Amino acid sequence: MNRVINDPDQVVEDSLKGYLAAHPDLLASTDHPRVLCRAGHKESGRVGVVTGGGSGHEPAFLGYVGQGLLDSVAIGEIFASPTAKSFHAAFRAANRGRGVACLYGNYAGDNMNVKMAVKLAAKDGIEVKTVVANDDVASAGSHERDRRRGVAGEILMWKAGGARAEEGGDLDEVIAAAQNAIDQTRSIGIGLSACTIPANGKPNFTIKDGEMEVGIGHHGEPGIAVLPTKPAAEMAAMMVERIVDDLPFGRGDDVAVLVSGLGATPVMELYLLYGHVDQLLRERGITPRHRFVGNYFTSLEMMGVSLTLTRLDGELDRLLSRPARSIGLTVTGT
Amino acid sequence: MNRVINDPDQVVEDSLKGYLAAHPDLLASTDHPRVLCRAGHKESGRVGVVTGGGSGHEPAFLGYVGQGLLDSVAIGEIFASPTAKSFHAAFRAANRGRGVACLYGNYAGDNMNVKMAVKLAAKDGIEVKTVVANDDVASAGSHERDRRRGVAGEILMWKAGGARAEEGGDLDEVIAAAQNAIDQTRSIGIGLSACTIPANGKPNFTIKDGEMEVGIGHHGEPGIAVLPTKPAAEMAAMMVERIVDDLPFGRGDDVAVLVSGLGATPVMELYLLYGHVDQLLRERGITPRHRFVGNYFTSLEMMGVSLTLTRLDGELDRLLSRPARSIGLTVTGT
Amino acid sequence: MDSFSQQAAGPIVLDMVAAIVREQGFLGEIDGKIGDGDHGINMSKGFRLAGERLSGHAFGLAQGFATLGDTLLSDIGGSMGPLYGTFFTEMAETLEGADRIDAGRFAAMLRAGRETIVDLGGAKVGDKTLVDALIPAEAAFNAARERHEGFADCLLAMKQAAAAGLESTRDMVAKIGRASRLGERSRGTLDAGAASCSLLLATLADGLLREMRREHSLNAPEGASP
Amino acid sequence: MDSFSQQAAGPIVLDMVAAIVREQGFLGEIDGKIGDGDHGINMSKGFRLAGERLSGHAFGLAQGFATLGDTLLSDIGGSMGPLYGTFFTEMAETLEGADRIDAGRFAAMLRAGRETIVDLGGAKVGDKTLVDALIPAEAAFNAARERHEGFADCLLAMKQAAAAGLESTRDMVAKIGRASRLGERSRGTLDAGAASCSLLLATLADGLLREMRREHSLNAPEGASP
Ligand SMILES: Nc1ncnc2c1ncn2[C@@H]1O[C@H](COP(=O)(O)OP(=O)(O)O)[C@@H](O)[C@H]1O
Ligand SMILES: Nc1ncnc2c1ncn2[C@@H]1O[C@H](COP(=O)(O)OP(=O)(O)O)[C@@H](O)[C@H]1O
Ligand SMILES: [Mg+2]
Ligand SMILES: [Mg+2]
Ligand SMILES: [Mg+2]
Ligand SMILES: [Mg+2]
Repeated sequence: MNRVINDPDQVVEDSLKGYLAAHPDLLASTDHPRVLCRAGHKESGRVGVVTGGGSGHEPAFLGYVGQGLLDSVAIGEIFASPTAKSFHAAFRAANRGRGVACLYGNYAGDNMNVKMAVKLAAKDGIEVKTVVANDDVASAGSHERDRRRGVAGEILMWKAGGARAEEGGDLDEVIAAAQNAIDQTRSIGIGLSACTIPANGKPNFTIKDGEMEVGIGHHGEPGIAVLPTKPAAEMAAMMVERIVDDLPFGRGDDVAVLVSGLGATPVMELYLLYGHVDQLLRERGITPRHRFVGNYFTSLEMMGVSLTLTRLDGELDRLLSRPARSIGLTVTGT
Repeated sequence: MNRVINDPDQVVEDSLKGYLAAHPDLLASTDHPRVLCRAGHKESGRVGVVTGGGSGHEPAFLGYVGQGLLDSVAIGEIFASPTAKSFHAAFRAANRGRGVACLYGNYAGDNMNVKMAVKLAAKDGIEVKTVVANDDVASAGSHERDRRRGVAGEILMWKAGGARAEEGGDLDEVIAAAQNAIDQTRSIGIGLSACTIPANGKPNFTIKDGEMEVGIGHHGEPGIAVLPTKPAAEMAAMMVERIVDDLPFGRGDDVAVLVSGLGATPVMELYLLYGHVDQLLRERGITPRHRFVGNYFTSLEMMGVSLTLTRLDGELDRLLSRPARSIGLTVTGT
Repeated sequence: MDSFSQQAAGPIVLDMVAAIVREQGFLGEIDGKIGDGDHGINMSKGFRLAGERLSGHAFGLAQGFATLGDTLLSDIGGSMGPLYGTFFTEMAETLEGADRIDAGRFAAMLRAGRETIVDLGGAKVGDKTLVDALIPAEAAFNAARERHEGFADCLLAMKQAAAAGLESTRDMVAKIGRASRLGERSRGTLDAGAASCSLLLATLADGLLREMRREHSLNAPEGASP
Repeated sequence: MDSFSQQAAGPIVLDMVAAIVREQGFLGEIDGKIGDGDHGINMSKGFRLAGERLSGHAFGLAQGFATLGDTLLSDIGGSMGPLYGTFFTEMAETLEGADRIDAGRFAAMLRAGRETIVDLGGAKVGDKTLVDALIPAEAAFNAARERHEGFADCLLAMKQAAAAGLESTRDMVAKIGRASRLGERSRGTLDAGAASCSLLLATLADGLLREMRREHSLNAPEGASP
């Protein structure tokens, strides 16, 4: 392991200093060291939008704090849920008196900590409602969607919820927009190499050279099949098929497409994959209207890629089009 | 090698299809398959800004085509200069009758191909002037700056030149702005792992686990020292010292800081390094006014990081602040 | 010898801290076989921190558990923070205000702790989690009480059942948590959380037995000691 | 036998293509020792492409060199595209319009090729580049002419000098290009570009000698052949 760190146990703390120093226009610290919120004046009278999760997925989660996106974020250790107190503090930081939407991913730790934090916030008189992202089709069958993990599709959920909040929607409207976004979203990942948590010093799992882990999770969770590494065109076909059939997406649908690298994959290869995905979708009569390609939701230095599709209705299309500004995603209102 | 590709010899062609499909609002094809230009109406009456270089550095080079940045780009094979004909075609694509500024990096192949392309363009009646980036302090001593390679500092050169062109500057003014930007810019990289060109199938060089290559080039060119991997704080100190003393940057200077990953380095570690850099600069009385942290100029899946500093004068500050929109860099005019 | 002083039992929490820190390596090792190897690190980080916060103060068992629960909740994320955090927090609440703790109150404490873990984590016996140590331990304590055994024997029954529960996880296939993805491959290894749970309950039982013997010898009529 | 038909010599360019394609492995191997191992790939990609463009057409040496130069310039980036690309383009220009090529015109061709490479790349003899084959080759050709040797002997001198020049690179330290970063470590290996250059010049010389012999035998008075 050869990395840009100091004490392996302090990577999260150390990196937060850098985020704050680099983006005083976007991010501000709060009374909780593991909670960041949007910089600048906290406009009153709108719903707060919050997420939280383990570190190591940057720019997720804190990179999506900003205009038209998240108001605050609870930050966990690498690949570990933030504490209930952190979520609670994030709720307080985002609260403007009209309630807080907590939009997070379906992991045991996050579920427990959010649940407890919601109770703590209730004692402060802060109403929190939640949406739990479960877009990863590989993590459980379609008959048990509540067991599925949340992955890169969370970004589209945040975008929709954040935009709805900025439009002035009330808590139920923001929650409905975010819930609809994630309900219309499906993702799948392919892993091509393992990753190493600095404090462990060695990978927790292995992917052999020449093999790919289809359906890998964002922490290296085993997928649905280990296969010989296929050409990108076949990877794309496999991913598209799996996702499209799951919702299902069909002829005439407009979609948002997000191709995210898992960390180490060269950006040119993400675009190479996108090219195939775009063509496969159009062949099925599905039109990509919003396209995101890049390292949006990573797993440290894992080699691999994830594909996310969101079926658009008029509202979702509008919400994804609204301006946003953050480290991870900037949408200019052209 | 476990990658998201088809035929290893066709990676560049294949990826360009994806870029065009993903960003019809930003990028357009030209009559030359290895040249992309800005999408949309080609406003007349301003200087064209062009670059070109080998592939594998994404989002550089093509990711900086867009509003307030580059008008066209010549695209080479992975780690190989584009052809003279490509540069020539890029000049034609960018030409609006007021001349073309070709802002590129100091590599033997690029120098030769640009030189020839400039001659070809002259026959078409297109005036091309060039700026050659040489910001990498590790590639030669300060007494032989013309031997230094161009690295991530090129981005600031493009930003300055592109902004000046959009302000309506004439060719000499655009060239002067870009030349000034690169003259005020110094960079250095640290490599922590090698990278593999798909067509080769194995790395061309090695970096041992536990060792770092200080001053590594963007293609794995050997640096100035191989040292045991140091904590990030010491890496930052080493890099800052080397750069600051070279220009030199001094007390009272305002600077732009760019920390770029070389491909595989987790974004949180880039910010971790930035935190140290920010502090070290402030201790020296140097104020970071523009801050960029991310994978801006990469070397396939190399692990490592580069640091770039630009000393600002009033004009540079203004040019860096102007709005820009591209895959790799978006500056909103807040 | 059918109750103990809530205040005097406080230092037992430091024994529990010491036990977790001592067994960090073992807990990490068994988690590493079918999980991600961090159970020892997670637990000892939280327990050590709680120990630091308690040390130098006088505190009873309620206060000790409260600090432990609070520290786990505040500083340890993942699943262990909330599971063990609320476990100790809820147990602390049932002890609060009590001067002496008898078997009845101890049973109420165990029930509160077990309920919050099951409520929060949703694990059942047989899922290969810490619940496989906790539920049999509580049941054994209650069964001993129903047999009208003394508090000390109830504690011994609890400790033995926890150890047996831990051992029972060896032949289980994980149904919940990180190890559940391994399916059959998870069989043949002890569960890390069950190991820490058994260790904590045993350390608590041992400490209370020692404390009750100490109180007993203090209160015994002069000359009755050998 | 002191000139050859520009038109008839065209197919020699296909010999040069075949030679580069045949030696791709060798060129890659020696580049791999001190460079990045792609010289064989780069060269044969360009030469093969030019060969495809030429095949099926009738072409002279001028046209062959022009297509070769143009293909290298258009389709091969890096340094080899412009260096060998302008080399062949410039040589083609000196041949253009000529029906027969004599030693004088051949010398002019060599000079034009050498000048453009030196002008563009800036390498000197001793820098361990293709120039270490090219410059001695041209010099030997000119020296032979000054000694009033026949065209064929001038070509043989050129070929031998190119081979000797290639061999001389073995003991050089690279001063330019990718291998220059290795310093002393670059000593002991042949230079890849010098190897391709020597190979090209030898193939050209052999082809022209064959062509001149062929023309000579055709033009010889009837019965003069043995
Ligand atoms: N839902 C749950 N309820 C009870 N215990 C659980 C649950 N999920 C996991 N555990 C316990 O957690 C232990 C692992 O803890 P630890 O390694 O610290 O966390 P992680 O699994 O996040 O790495 C398992 O051995 C199991 O006993
Ligand atoms: N400036 C130069 N002038 C002449 N020849 C050069 C120059 N730079 C490099 N070469 C030649 O190029 C050869 C390497 O070519 P190749 O491997 O195809 O390109 P690269 O070095 O870009 O990988 C070297 O062996 C050397 O002979
Ligand atoms: Mg864990
Ligand atoms: Mg674990
Ligand atoms: Mg090369
Ligand atoms: Mg080479």
